[in-house]
Amino acid sequence: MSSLLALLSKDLLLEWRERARSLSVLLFAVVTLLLFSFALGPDVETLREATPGVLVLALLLSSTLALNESFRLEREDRALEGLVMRPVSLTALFYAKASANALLLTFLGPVVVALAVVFYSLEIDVATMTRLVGLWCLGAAGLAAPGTLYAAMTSRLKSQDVALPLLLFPLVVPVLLASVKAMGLVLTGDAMNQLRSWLTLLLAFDIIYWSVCGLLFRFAVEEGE
Amino acid sequence: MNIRKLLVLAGLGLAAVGTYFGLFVAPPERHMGDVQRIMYVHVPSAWIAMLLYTLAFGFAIALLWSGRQKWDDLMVGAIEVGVVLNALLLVQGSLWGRATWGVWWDWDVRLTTSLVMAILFAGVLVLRRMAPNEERRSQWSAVATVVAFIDVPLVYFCVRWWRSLHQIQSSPDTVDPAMVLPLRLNSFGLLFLALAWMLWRAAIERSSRRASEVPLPTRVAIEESAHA
Amino acid sequence: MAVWLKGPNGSGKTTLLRMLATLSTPSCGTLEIFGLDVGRQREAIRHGVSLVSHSLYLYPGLTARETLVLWGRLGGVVLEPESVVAALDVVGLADVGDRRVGGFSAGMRKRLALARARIESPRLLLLDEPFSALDDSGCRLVQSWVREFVEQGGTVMLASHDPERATPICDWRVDLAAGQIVGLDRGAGR
Amino acid sequence: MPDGVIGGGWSYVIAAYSVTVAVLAIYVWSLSRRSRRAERSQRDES
Repeated sequence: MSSLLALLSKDLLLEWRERARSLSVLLFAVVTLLLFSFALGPDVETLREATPGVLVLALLLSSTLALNESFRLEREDRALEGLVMRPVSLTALFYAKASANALLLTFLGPVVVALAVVFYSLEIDVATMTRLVGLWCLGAAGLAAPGTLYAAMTSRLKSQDVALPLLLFPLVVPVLLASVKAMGLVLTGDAMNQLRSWLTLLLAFDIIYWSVCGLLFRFAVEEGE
Repeated sequence: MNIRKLLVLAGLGLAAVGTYFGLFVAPPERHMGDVQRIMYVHVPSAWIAMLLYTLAFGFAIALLWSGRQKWDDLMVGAIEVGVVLNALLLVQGSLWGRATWGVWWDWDVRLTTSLVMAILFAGVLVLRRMAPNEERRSQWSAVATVVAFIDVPLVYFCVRWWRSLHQIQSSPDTVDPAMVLPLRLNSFGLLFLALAWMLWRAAIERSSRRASEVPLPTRVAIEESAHA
Repeated sequence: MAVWLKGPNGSGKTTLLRMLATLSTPSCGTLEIFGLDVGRQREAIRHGVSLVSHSLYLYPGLTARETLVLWGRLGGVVLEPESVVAALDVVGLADVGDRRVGGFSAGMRKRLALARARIESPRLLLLDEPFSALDDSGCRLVQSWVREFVEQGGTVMLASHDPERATPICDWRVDLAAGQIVGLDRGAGR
Repeated sequence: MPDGVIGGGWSYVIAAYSVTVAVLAIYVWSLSRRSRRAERSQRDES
């Protein structure tokens, strides 16, 4: 547990030291919002309807960037091998890395949601915005666990930029669907009281991914190769 | 070798009889007419593909548990044949959909799930090709297989909920006994064939692994230059 | 004692050191350190073994001091600020303790890695080409540093291409060729 | 379409069956090719 905290604080400290990189992830998410508004046309109604999907896609696209970056750091001087050499369990390593990635993606949430409100002229109050950000965070958590698992593998490859999204995107279809659905219900009103069940589903996915990927991580990273 | 030949012969025989019955003996379905005969290949493909994925999952667990490479051979066999059948499943489903619903594709639960499933397991095969060495390759494929397999029911449930707002899926009529026979024959035929191919693929993997095995001193040299 | 692993490229020096550092598992046979099996009791061994390899495992974004503190914490040790300064002082990095590793020269990085290797007082120190990337004074520093560690009762295994520097400090010499031990000799220097 | 029977489905049935047979045949062909190649390289090795 203490090594988990040490690793997590290391990751967050490095994230902070290299703010430029985290900022570029944020910028990328913002650009995605912008591009979608061009792709869908200037009609405000269309944009409003597409908002949940656009938000989740912005999250998804920026997540691969963040995940690849987070492991590039570990591979540069083979630092990951150094960590593995310490008496640290790989499971702790996984949860530290996954939490760091989840936190980074979480921080994007408020900014991206606020910008979406502006760009797409959403007429929503603060409470709705908070709920959107909350859903964003749940989605980010659902992406971070399998994302960290796969990024640990693909970061060893030359073709990592292709490999990670290729493997990760189909895998997180459930998270994507549940987040889009829940965000849509938050935005358009929840007439049939379905939000709760989608929320439960999203939470269940998060729990499943975090536990399964934590169990598998030690096979994904070389410990004694 | 022998068991594989036996499986192929039994499989081909059963499938031939099953197909004959399916195409020419079984009556056309009440609503769907003759189009429904696609079912005699479609449903077995689905069943056997699922079975192969389940086997692959079992092999993956066995591999992670024991670290023995022979499970990797079987796993890649199961996944590869599974992906082939899965692809067929999609094509057959698409044809059937075109005939009955008038569209090539519908975001129906099973269609969507099988598409995602095909991509997931094809991803495992892609990952294998990219892995840096043999041990990584087997462990990575096992990890990806386990995750993919666990993901399939999640996708299924999610798509079902997602769809449930639009329409209730029509359930097929109870199956006529005359339809059961070809279905059963074809299923067993395909099962035997699929198992034979899986074993064949495993044998190929095993012999190519042996061929790529290098004597110890050379390997030490390779590893050193890799770490330097 | 100090053991010098000698042998041409590809003779298995690095592989042996990596196996001792629990980073590689022998493909056949067993390997025991301190009476513990390398394959099964990795965690216990890792407390007592330190490896300085070609790659230095440094994060450019951390300072020298943070690097050492992190390394200690990962071994379950909370380092006192004084002991960190002392460890940096031994390798001559005390002045730059709060500078980021990203701005270090190759020699400084090597020194930092050496300081880090001893932060948890290991019993077995594995050095892969410890003299590379170092200037003359750096090499002398490593030599005296190795002897001091040995005199305190530690064991060093070092792989090196540099007989002039390795011979004087090592008690034993092991000749490796093509993955086999082909010679075992009292070191000439001592 | 609850009452009507879909007619003219045979072309779809034939398409589905032939695709199935063709794909499986191609797969078997690729297996045999790979198996021959693997055997050859193993022979070269020894």
